[in-house]
Amino acid sequence: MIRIQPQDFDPGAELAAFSSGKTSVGGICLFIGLVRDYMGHDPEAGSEVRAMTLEHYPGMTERQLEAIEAEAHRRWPLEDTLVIHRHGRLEPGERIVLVAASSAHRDAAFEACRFLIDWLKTKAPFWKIEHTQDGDAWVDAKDSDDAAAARWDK
Amino acid sequence: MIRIQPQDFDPGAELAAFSSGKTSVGGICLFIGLVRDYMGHDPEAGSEVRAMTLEHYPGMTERQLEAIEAEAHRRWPLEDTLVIHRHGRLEPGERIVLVAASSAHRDAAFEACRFLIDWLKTKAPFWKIEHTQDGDAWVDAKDSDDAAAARWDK
Amino acid sequence: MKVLYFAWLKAKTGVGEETVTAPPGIDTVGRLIEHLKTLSPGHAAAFETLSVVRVAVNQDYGGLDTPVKAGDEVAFFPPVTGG
Amino acid sequence: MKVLYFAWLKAKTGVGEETVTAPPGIDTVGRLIEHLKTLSPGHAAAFETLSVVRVAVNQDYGGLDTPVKAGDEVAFFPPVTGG
Repeated sequence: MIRIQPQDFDPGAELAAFSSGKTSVGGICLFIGLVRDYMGHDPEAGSEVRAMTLEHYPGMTERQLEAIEAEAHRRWPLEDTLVIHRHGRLEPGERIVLVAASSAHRDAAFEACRFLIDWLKTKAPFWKIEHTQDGDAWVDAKDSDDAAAARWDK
Repeated sequence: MIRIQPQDFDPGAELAAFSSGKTSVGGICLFIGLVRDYMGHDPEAGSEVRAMTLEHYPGMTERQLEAIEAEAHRRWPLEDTLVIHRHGRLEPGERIVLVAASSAHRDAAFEACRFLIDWLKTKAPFWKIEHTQDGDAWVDAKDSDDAAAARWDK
Repeated sequence: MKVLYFAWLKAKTGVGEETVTAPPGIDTVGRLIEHLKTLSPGHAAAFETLSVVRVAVNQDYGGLDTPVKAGDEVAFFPPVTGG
Repeated sequence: MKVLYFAWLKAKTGVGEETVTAPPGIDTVGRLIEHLKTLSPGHAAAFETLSVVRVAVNQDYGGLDTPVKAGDEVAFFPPVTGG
């Protein structure tokens, strides 16, 4: 399932609904991405991020995420998948994204969950602008994200 | 943190407590293992599992899990880790284990989470006995678990 | 056709969405970009460095050679940074 | 020393925990096993196939050559199957 929304979500409630009553599921892997309070990779070097705003492309976002989800089901024997992604203004510590995959086997759950977030990061049309004391700055795409997604090319 | 207990846990409450108020955390990876209702890898071939009982070695379990957790922190830049493992009688669909890792970066969170469950599966002294209509049977260790753990040897 | 701009391409062009009636012969993304660059200095600036511009035609990723025609939805944006 | 058995080793020996006063010269896990096998037919059966028996001395994994001495806690069990 795909959900794009400005409001926060309750990971516990999502997880409970995701795993309930499936006696063929052996494992659930879940990833939550959060807003950090500094720019870039180095907390010492990066300016303090006071908030960020996530813009997206309504319509294409759903279309791309559904394609990513379908690809995960094609590659692994999954019971279920879930992607929730927020947009709008977010402050440090807030949840941005949740991805989850369940399967009879833990390797499939782990692999699919990581695949979902890796592909989402390079294919889903979201853009972050960070608000710092020095002004607003669009976040640059990271080579490490391209490399992470490229792991799954085949 | 390590917890060994017979009672169930609330993954939502655990997750909320695990992630609360850390603005330096970029990602949380969480895995939950559940009791399946069939023996082995093939739902068609495996006898129906009505319940299982998990025996453990009190004292050594905590000691080994603490060592596994310390090793994860040595290998990756983690904010926090959590391992909860139940023992006693469990029915299909019930939660057995939760492992979680949080980090500034998602790769570290994913890798550490998978490392924790892989090592736990081959080093933590738990043994499963499955209760089926044909009687009780101790679960054999899986070569695939040894292979999964061996990935982390270095 | 409908042309959309996101993130800093929206800031540079000054528009989020515009209806463009392309002259005859505008049948690929590359040719459409050449036309769009003539619309305003902001448009020209937005398309100055094409290596950092991504395009989607009818909500699927495309490239400079992707065909476009009247009625299409064409979106321009920087590399994505969600998740 | 204190000797513990888990899972099917407990079922075969018929005991979960026993205090063993080993004869002189029992200074390794391997020699301890030879002694334990003499305690009962169940003990002998439990140690019949050593390839499926794991050992921990004072709660750390060991092998046949691991030293043991009076006061140690020695545990025997099958390969683990938790998680």
